[in-house]
Amino acid sequence: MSSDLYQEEILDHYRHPHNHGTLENPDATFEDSNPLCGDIVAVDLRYDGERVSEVRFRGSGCAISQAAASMLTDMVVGQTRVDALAIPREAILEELGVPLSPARVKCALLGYKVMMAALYGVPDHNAK
Amino acid sequence: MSSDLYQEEILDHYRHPHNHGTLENPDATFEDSNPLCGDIVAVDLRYDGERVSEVRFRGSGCAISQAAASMLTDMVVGQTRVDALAIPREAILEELGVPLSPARVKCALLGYKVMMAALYGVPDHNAK
Amino acid sequence: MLEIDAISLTPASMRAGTPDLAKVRADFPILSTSREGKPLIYLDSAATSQKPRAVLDAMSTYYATYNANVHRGVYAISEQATAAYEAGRAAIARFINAPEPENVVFTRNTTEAINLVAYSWGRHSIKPGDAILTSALEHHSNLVPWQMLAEERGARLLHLPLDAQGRLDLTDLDGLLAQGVKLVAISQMSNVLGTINPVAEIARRAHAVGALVLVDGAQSVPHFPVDVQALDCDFLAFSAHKMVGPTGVGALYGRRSVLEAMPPFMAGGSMIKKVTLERSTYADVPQRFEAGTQAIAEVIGFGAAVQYLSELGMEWVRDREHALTAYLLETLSAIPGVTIYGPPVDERGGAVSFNVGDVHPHDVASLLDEDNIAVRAGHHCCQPLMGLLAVAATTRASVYFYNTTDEIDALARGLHRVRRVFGS
Amino acid sequence: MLEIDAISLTPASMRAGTPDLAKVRADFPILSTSREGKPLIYLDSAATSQKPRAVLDAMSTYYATYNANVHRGVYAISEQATAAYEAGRAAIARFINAPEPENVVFTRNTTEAINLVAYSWGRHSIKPGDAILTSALEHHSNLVPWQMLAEERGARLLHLPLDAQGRLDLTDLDGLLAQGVKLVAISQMSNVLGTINPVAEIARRAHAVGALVLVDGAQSVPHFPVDVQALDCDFLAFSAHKMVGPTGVGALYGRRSVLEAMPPFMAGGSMIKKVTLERSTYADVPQRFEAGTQAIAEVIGFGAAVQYLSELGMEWVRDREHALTAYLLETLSAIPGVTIYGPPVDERGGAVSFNVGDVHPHDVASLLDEDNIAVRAGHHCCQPLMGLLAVAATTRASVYFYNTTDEIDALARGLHRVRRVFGS
Ligand SMILES: Cc1ncc(COP(=O)(O)O)c(C=O)c1O
Ligand SMILES: Cc1ncc(COP(=O)(O)O)c(C=O)c1O
Repeated sequence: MSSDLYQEEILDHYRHPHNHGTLENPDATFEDSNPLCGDIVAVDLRYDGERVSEVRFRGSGCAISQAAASMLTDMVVGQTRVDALAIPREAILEELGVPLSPARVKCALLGYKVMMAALYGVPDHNAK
Repeated sequence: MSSDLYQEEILDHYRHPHNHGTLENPDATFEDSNPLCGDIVAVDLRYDGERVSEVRFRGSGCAISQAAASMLTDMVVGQTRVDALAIPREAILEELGVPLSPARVKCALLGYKVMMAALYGVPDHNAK
Repeated sequence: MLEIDAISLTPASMRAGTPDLAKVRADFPILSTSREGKPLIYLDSAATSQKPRAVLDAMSTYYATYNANVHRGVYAISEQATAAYEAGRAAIARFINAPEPENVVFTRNTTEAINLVAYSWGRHSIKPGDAILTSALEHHSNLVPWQMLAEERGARLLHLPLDAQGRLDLTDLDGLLAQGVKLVAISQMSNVLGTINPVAEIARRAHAVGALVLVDGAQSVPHFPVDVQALDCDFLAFSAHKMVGPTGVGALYGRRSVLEAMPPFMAGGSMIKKVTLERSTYADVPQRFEAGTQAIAEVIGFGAAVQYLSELGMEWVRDREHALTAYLLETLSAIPGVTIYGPPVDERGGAVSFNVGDVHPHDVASLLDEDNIAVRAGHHCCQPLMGLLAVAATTRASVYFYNTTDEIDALARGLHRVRRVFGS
Repeated sequence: MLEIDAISLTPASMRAGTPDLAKVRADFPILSTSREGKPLIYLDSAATSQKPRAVLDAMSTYYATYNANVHRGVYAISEQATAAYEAGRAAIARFINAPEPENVVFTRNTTEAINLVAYSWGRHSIKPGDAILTSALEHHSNLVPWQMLAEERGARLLHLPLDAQGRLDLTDLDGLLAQGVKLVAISQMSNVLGTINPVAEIARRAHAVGALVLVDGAQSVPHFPVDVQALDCDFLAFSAHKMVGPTGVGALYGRRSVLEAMPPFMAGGSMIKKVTLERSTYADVPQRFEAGTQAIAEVIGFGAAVQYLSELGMEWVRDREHALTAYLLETLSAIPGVTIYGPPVDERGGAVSFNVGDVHPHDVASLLDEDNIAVRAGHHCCQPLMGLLAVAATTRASVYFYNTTDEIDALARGLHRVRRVFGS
């Protein structure tokens, strides 16, 4: 019954995602999807000065992509924008703590890509 | 020095082709080429009633295609049109009397194709 | 592995004299591999099939003993290669009951076969205002080329709808055809739902209004007998790699008169009659559509593949898959929380899409992979159909004649594990 | 076979540490075959090269141990196949010194690579009145696609002339370029005359007027080091089968910015981002140009081929062929009645066209075949060049690194026999 990949912590984040939802009038927002599997992650940010004061994410997709996004929100909230931007992609893979194949690495990094775009202030092409 | 393919008779026909040349105002004429190797054969026919009274061919190409065309003119001249049309393709291969690979069969049959088209009275698409 | 299915599910056609499954499986080297002691359970043949040794040997023998370019060589191995290449064409023509070898044009895959028609026939025959009729369950390869063509030519794209079971709904077919349809492009079997579509019936009604009919045979030609003369289609596209053949080659069947009226698609060596610096005239079909050095080894391997299938017998292949599909559907239905998509077993082939509760298909496939069970997860190149099913993706298990009921049982055990891990 | 050439023709680069020719030849199974006691003497590598065991093994290993479709599978063998496929792309990019793997698009062959540019770039960038510049020595594959494009778009086709030695005459290049040229399409080495063209120089002058440059590398990439950044070309097309790789796969190198601005060529699975029934958005390069299931085994074999060549060292390949070509030219010149076409040895590669008196090349090739010597006879897909040479056809002997001077001596004996049989 145990799985190398689906460790309890990942399943916990997947079932009970942290910082899930939306922000009213966020300071930054970004959404992207993985065209090959259809996974979607969207992130809203609010700043208090230089610091990320609030993060919300939502999306749909596999446990890996959603759990990774959830973990990442914990890592970002309370950081300065500059420090948050400095988080390396390896950090999220380490946080997941399981061996990922290349296809699943893409799942794991979808939230990271979206978060970095939101932090950089890339205009959200999905917004109308 | 001897060759399985280039028997003396073939080389003779190639060096000294029978019925070579053109006819003034022929009753039928046809020309075709093998697009893959560029071999060309043209045939002129004159009838005396139902009978093929004169044949001339010209062309350029390998010894096999030119020798086969030369041999075929001997087979056709003096025949009725109906009998000439009844000559099977195997007859010309037998006449050559050597083992031919598929690519060289195409060479051997170029003259045959042209002759049959002339006998059928297919309009010559090369004539202006 | 105990072959219980050979006993419990033997259809009438599998009597003595029919293939011995253990021997058949032994023909496929990959089927006896394992990872960390777990044998490979390959349930993704709709994506690409496995290959028997006979196909690999046919290609190796070419490379190791008579490798040469075809059609223009006068030396022995080039003639031998040409003969083997053209024998491949003849074998594939026979396999689909094409009138002549010249009906068969080699392409890279089904996708290129369809694009060839869209570029060569389509760009010259489709006029502004014309319509092309396809369906809501098409693979992107039989949808996007027609979108591009329609946009370029100012034509309209119409779609046959589906009923609730995932079958084409033909109620309005004649009404749709009457809207200026010049081409109907339809798959014979859906790679997602397994639905087998009544293409002969559609072709009959399409021809009545003068439209041509292209059949996407990527999922049908590998799995049951397909006869282009019985279907009376104008084009049939299929891929070697899904029918125990190599990657890198596919085929387009075309009605002779239609092919002959078509201009070249790609230009280059071997597809010409006469070239000057200014202009060129083109070779007869099928060479007109085969520019440059072709996939010679692959065509030879494709020929070996249809010979292998013919020796098994396509009726046997069909019956065996029918039995496996019935078992698969039954097995999946017995697992709580599993939703199966598509029509009942008698109207479908062995590509079966499903979902396990709300567990994402990628997670299903990843968990199954821990047991070395290979299934596909995603949109299966059918995004519009995913929309109709109101899902982002499905998990798909697809069987071929070499699969066993034991493997399906292993899939079931894996899916129970998925439910336990995800608590669904 | 006594390897006298390893002694008599060893160029400076072939010192200890360079490949051992006997071992190299042993890598190619076909080179030890014979017919009726006569060993195969293969002098037709410009048509297609022979393949070493390492390439065949790379493909068999894929089929027998990790055969699966790529890019969309989450199970182990699909991930392994994807990694091997993309490693093939990276290896080919490195081989031509492309900045990134994404510069490399896989096609069936050189011909398709050129057609891809003609369809995708050409139909959108060439306007009525524009000109395309090519040359009088192009292979049909680098001529006919531009004729079709020019005709469709109302553009003009211009041709660089040749000098008496079969070299491109660049005297009027700038004048030609000034006539509205948008694309220069030129081969780096002629498959008939062996001429090596100054493509870097041509690219420099073409870029000065804003034209793009496509290099047909079918005969250059296999035979000497080619560096796309040094050439500064926009496109480079080549085929695996001419460079010890499999049939069924070729490559198009494209400058990133140019590829990114190009619309898709063929449409279907894997080249899309998002598809609805009405319209689609397309994937990034290079996937945008790779529709449907690709030639997976063949790309893996192509990767093994460039690895094999890299281990030999392309400088060694070039130097060895230079020595063999010098020996071949010398040997042929010593035979009375033989006419050789093309420039002197220092301006050419190892494809050598000639005629023996007025004996038709087919007869030459057939007689040589009786001694199991494989040479090509015909127009070599260069009909316009045959016109310039004022011949219907030529005989062509072409060498690769695995040939020997002994084989060239056997060719000479065969040609003496041709002269005796035909009394010329
Ligand atoms: C100079 C040149 N260009 C293009 C080609 C076409 O290559 P392929 O037939 O592999 O497409 C060839 C091969 O004969 C060639 O020699
Ligand atoms: C129904 C259908 N059509 C077309 C295709 C495309 O086949 P290929 O990728 O071999 O071109 C597939 C393969 O997935 C398919 O299932």
